[in-house]
Amino acid sequence: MLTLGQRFWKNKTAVICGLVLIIICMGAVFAPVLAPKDITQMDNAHRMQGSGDGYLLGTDQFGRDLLSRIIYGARTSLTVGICSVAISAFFGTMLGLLSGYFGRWIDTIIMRTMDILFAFPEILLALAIVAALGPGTYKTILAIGIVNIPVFTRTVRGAVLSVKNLEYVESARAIGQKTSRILFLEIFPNIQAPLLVQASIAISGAILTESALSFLGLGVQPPNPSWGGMIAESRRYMELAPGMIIWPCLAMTLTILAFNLFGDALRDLLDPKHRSR
Amino acid sequence: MKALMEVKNLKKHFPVKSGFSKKAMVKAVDGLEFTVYEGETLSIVGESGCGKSTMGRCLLRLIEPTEGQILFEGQDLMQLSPEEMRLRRRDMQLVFQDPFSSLNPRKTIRQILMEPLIVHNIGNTAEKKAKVEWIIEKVGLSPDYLNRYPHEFSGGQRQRVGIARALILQPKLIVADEPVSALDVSIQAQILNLMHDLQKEFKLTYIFISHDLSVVKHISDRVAVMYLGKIVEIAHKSKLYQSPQHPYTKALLSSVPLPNPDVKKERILLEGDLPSPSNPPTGCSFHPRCQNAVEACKNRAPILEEKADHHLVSCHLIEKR
Amino acid sequence: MKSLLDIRNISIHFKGDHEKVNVVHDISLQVNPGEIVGIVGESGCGKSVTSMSILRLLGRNAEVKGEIFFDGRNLLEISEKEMRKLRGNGISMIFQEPMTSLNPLHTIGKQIGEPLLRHRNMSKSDRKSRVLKLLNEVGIPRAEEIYEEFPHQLSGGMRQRVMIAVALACDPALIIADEPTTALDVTIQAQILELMKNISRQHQTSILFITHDLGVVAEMCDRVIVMYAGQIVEHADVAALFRKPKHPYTVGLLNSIPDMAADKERLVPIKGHVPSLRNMPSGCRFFERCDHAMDICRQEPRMFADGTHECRCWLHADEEGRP
Amino acid sequence: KPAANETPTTPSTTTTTAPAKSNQPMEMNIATDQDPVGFDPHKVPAASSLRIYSLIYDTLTRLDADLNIIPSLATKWTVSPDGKTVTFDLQKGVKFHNGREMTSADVKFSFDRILDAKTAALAKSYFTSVEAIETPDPYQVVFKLKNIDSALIANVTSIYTAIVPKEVADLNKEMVGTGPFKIGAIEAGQSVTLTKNPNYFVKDMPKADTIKFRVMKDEAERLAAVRTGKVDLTTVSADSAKLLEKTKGVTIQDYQTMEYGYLGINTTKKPFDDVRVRQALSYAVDRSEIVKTVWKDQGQVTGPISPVQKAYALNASDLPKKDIDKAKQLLKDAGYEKGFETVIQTASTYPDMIESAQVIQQQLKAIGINAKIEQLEWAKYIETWKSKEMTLLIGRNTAGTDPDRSLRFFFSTSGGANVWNYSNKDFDALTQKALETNDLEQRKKLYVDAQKMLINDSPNLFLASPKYFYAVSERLDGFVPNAASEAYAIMKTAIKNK
Amino acid sequence: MVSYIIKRLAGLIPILIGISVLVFLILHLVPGDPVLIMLGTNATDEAVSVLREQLGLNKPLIMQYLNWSLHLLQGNFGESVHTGNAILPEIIKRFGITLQLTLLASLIGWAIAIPIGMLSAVKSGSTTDIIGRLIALLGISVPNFAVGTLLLLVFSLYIGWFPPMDFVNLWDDPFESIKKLILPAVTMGIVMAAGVMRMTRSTFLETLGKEFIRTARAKGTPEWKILFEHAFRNSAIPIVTIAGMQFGYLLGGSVIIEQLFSIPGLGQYILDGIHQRDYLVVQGGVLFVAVVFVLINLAVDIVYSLIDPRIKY
Ligand SMILES: Nc1ncnc2c1ncn2[C@@H]1O[C@H](COP(=O)(O)OP(=O)(O)OP(=O)(O)O)[C@@H](O)[C@H]1O
Ligand SMILES: Nc1ncnc2c1ncn2[C@@H]1O[C@H](COP(=O)(O)OP(=O)(O)OP(=O)(O)O)[C@@H](O)[C@H]1O
Ligand SMILES: [Mg+2]
Ligand SMILES: [Mg+2]
Repeated sequence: MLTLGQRFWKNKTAVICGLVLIIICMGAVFAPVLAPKDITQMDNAHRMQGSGDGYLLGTDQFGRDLLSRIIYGARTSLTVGICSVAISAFFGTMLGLLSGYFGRWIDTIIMRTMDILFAFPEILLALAIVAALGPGTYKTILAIGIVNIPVFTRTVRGAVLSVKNLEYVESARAIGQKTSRILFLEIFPNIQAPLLVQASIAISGAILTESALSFLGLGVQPPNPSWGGMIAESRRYMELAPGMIIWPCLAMTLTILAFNLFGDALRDLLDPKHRSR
Repeated sequence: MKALMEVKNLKKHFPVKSGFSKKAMVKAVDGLEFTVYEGETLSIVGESGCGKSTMGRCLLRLIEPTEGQILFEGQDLMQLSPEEMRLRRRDMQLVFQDPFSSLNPRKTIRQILMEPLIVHNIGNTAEKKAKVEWIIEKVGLSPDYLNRYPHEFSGGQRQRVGIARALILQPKLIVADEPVSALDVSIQAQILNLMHDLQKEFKLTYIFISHDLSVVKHISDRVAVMYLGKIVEIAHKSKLYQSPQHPYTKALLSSVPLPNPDVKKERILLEGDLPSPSNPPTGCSFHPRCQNAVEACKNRAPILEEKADHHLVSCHLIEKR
Repeated sequence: MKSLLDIRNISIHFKGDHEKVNVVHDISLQVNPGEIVGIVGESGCGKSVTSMSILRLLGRNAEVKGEIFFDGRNLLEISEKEMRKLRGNGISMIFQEPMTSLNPLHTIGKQIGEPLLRHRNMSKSDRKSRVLKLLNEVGIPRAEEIYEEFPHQLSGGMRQRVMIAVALACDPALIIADEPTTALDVTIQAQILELMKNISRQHQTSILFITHDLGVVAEMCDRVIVMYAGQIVEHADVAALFRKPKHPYTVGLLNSIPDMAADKERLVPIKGHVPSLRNMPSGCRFFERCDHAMDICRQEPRMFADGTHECRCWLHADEEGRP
Repeated sequence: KPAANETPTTPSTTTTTAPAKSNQPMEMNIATDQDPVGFDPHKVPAASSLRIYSLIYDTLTRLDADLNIIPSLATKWTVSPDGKTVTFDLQKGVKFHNGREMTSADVKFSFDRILDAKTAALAKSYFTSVEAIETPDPYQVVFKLKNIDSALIANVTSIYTAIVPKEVADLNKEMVGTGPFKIGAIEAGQSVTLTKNPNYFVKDMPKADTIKFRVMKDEAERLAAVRTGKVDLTTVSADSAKLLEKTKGVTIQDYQTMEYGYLGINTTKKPFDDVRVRQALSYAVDRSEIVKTVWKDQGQVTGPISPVQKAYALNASDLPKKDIDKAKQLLKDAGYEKGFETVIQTASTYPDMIESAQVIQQQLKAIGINAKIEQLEWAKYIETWKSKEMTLLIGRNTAGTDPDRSLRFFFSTSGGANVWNYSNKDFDALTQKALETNDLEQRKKLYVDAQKMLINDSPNLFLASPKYFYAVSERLDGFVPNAASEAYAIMKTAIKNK
Repeated sequence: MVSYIIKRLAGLIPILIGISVLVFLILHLVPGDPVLIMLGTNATDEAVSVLREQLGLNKPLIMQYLNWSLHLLQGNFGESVHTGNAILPEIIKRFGITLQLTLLASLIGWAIAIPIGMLSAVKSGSTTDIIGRLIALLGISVPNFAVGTLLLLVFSLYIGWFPPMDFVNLWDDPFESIKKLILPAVTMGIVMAAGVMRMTRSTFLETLGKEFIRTARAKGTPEWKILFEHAFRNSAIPIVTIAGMQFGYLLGGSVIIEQLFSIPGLGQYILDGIHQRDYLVVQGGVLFVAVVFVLINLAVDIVYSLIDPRIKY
């Protein structure tokens, strides 16, 4: 039997998407080095122009360099995606573990609460949270993070339910292990796979939600660029300067596709049934 | 012989959801009575779904019995608080049927074996380490294997790890829930031999759950036959196999295919299937499949009585000798 | 007598992600009309793969070499359409898991009727009466009601009977039964085995019976084939095999079974374990585990015949076989 | 949404061509970006509501396209010599849409309603000088004042002082005015239809038979609608106007608004409590760049009174110019040589505000001020505005039809919209004096002084007054937008048959 | 079955109480004051306090909540602060509109997703699989407002097929209605498609690996019949689940698309309510959406029992 790592390298989709993601992440991390221009520097003489005059991808309505803004945008968008998913994954995991393992009234309370959150239209909830906390990258992260908690709770709970009746969990109880150790040492390591898959897919969802918030004017604050913000803003200039919307859209598409396909590939890799075929 | 564990009127009913108003109950275990003596192997046989595993889990209070008493060395386990029970489990351990799902795939063998020692805080780090290495050799594996993960082992090897995990606390009682039924015959033989040797060495008491009558015959001292949550017959192995009393036991024994084409057995073919434990027949639960059933069997449930010397049977038709 | 099924030297490879593994190696066997032939062997030795290759049910990643003659036609060469005509019609199959081998969403009647629909072009009412007859034949009471019921409403034993009814629907000449009773209880198993024996007797149906339970084989079969690590190691009449097993593996297998008749203090397991498919020894595949291993065993033995008792072991090499 | 226009009116005389006679009812489709939220002209300031009820109600006086006050429901008004009594003579024979004649009782009812605290009317603060309203005659209304109020006549041009019938209990549900159009079908979230008032008291008005306001929230859709002829009239942004210039069948009409964008400064919050810091900001900001970037060159630099009000607006030369050295010097004097960190808040709903914020943020960097931008959701924005606790806040004002409104309301110590905690006794005195002066020349001089005082104290930085654009389909004839009132332009617009 | 439905509906009660409390709290804790929004920047302090008192907003929160929920129990959702219009009829009307949009969007989404998902599963690992998945995923890799704007630009403006127009009910004039709804429905549909496609692919993969599929093959059933007669229904439950979830979700959450295409739907109504802090509108609207959401889940559960005879309530 091959190890997961070996199988990973055999899976072309996983490798390609992984590489794309690494490149994007590197771009985000090294934005200050990579970006050719200052992202806030306005250039009155070169507003909304196409490629040229030292602007590789052209400029926006203030004459700021699009390429640099897209590179920095990766930073914001990925931060929002990853951090918000980290929040939802953390709380979702905790709640899902408790709910799935203990069942009964704990399960009922947690899951009904999740139902409540879930039945609440996502954008409205995010909107309410941002409106309450005020705008800004961290608030956006928090809002999106909270909104996604129910999804993770459900995923984790489902995984816990499938694991908790396995005999190794029972054997842990049989040797007298404490509940907390069972939860974190026996069960948690075994639900990482669905969690990981869910997370990789949720990141792209979070990037999209940020853009929706930007559309409603409540995303990341200017002049910090986020892809969603850039797309929302440049919609007004779609016909006048199509480049302004095309480039950030491309960046976002690539990233989201990569995350999604990577998540799917992970699912295939981690699914023992799928493997045998 | 000293009784290690006495079980009295043990019941476990699972509520099953069906509809809104009526709450059906699966009577997985429905009034078990037996005693396990120190150093012996008591086997529990019965067809799939008759409640063997449920019973095993109830004995360790891994699931809460609905009713009944479990006296372990005279102490009623049912009276213990969850925390006390947790600590008491040091003396009673479980070996599982499935060597694949009973080991956490994310832990090394060392971690798996270390865990019981950590939980019960036995010895310092060096002692723990030594103990792990000692036990792994006892079950016939090399200590080199300790740093590997379960998926790197064959089924038989995993089952050895499972046994090592149960043994490392040096318990008094081991409940083995079909420990060999997932294994190939040749590996099964290895494990049965191992269990036999370990029993000798550590003076273990086994409750051995199985549906394989030939395996049971090989390993046990006494055998209890279960049918639909109840024990229908319990006796010393030789008595049970030579002169089975209960009609179900007889049918069971005659159904076992023997690897010997020359022996042409009289086969007792039962009619119909195992009834559902959520809706057991009235009276004697075996009566719908019993060829000898009389009117009384339908109306009155028989009780498990001593019909001959140390031979308990639950059947109206068997006369007390 | 001409064999109904004649498998000649088939080998099966699976193309994995990056390597090709050989799971079945040079297997030949014959099944005569009305005969029950058993295949035994430990888990993973290639029993199911062999049986599935007959109906070409292995996935796309399987590569089958050799010849499989059924009724004079090589099944590995006919078109997919022809093959489909044969499945469920000339050859039927019964699988191990009665719980999962039936479509949970179709009624029993529909599932038993399906082969009739595919192959017999019968009207609906004809189909129904045929299905009811089949249900009676396999001993299912309340056939009319069961006809409309779903698999989950039946017990394991009844489901396996349904599987048998499916297999019988088109009066096949050959039934391949892949561990049909492994998932069942002994009392139920006894019922099913009895049923299958009767069917074979009444319809002159041949059965290729796959199992790992030597006891079942002893009870059911006329001839037995013992497989080990993708090869046939022994082939004999049932009585001969159990009375005088030749191959050390067969001997070992018999020894490791707890014997109901005799009380043994200790069982005698076979030492070591099955070599991995990717790492087969070049000579005798049982070499490492064999108590009688000799130098010559490093060369691959062929099947040596002693009358009808064949065995792949140098210990039993006939005159011309000896090097 | 806020009131974009505060004081629109309708004209009393007209000289446009007669509409093409046709039996077909002529419908004008107007795209509107928001659903109206109520129709009570005394209470609802939302622009989406206002552009509709402006067509339903009339006021006593109104403004013409050049912002001159002209008669409407009042044919004539006289101010007593002491300036404390104002008499309006009403137009006779004006009928409400329900057929009843409008009389002075309705006028008194309307103003009493406005002045009643329980109504919470928008225009109440306009009339602090009013002592009593008398109706000596069905066609005469007399306002008794506590003091001279030179803005009164201008203030009654505001549609917030619309004359409503006294018998209607809930003006949100029943819309009965005297105006050129009657209310028709209302489809919440979709459209509001108005039909022509055949008995309108102004002859030959209005030209269109029906007007349908169709809610189209997204500019992309409005653009598509006007370009495909599904809509005859819509406001568009400067960018889109440029885009539409070449589109067949659509013309672009623009007008200079009375609105201006500003950067509001909390004059009590450190470090902006120091006038030098505020002045430094003023010198650091290049307003012409805002005109260029934010308004795409379609606007003018402005003072506290927008350039449209030619009579009172400051000359361009009196407005502050960018001077970084001076700004730095001022900061140094104030003790902030190294600059400081601060926050610019803006409303998330308006792209121009967000863009202004970004330009200003960039410009402030030059003098070492690092500002963070915070977009606030509209409700939060209003609350922040009202709280008087903001630091720097971007906003947009309508300067008002009368300089009194432009200055006293926004900047006097007790001004209703003075949320900047700005308090200057001299300024208060100047504006009060101007209010009580009926002499035009005198008034103008006082207001120029007051404006200069504001620019020097810089409680707000007045940025730019934009031009607004309409895309007009060629079906429409005679639509000429103006700063005073959209209703005025619409009423005069005829529809050509295809 | 009936008792099951009653039980599920009873289960709605705590959820509704929870949601009502949550939405109430969030709304009242979020800064922003409906009165200020109503009066705009012209508001005098006096007017603000007068209006606040008239609207009962100066009462303690708990009183306001009790007051609202008591009215709610009588089926009275109250009136909009701004327009004074009754809320419930407005919600119902707008829900009808959203429902039509969502239905159309779902049909489009499923029509794209299910065939692609099935094809992907059958050809798992092949180029067809990868391309199919990419197509379906494209829909969720660009913000839907960008897709919507693009569609508007291309189809409405350049090609002129679906010009902006008023909304008409499907039952009044299906042709006109679809003309209006098609662009937003496509925009929403392609977003939906990704999730459904993914689920379709994975469940089909799983189902095709089941043993009864092998049984069907062994009976001589042709592959395409196996796909449609055996695999389809057996894969339906997870697909129905996610489709139902998305359906419910879109019913309450298609705010941006509604805004983009001026569809006077429920999402818009609630969003406007939020922006204007029209408390009763938002509270009523969200509660309504929640009920619908739960009812859809219930409907999905009932569909389960139609698909699968093992599921009985
Ligand atoms: N958690 C549970 N909830 C409901 N019913 C249960 C539960 N666990 C077991 N049962 C039911 O109790 C009965 C006995 O189950 P148990 O697992 O004890 O049987 P068993 O004899 O161990 O069978 P096997 O030989 O198949 O392992 C079965 O009918 C089973 O369905
Ligand atoms: N589709 C496949 N791809 C790759 N390897 C396979 C596939 N199917 C089976 N194998 C391998 O072929 C070998 C033989 O498998 P097979 O299922 O025939 O064993 P078996 O004798 O039927 O065992 P059991 O008694 O457990 O059913 C095993 O090692 C298995 O892992
Ligand atoms: Mg069991
Ligand atoms: Mg097999």
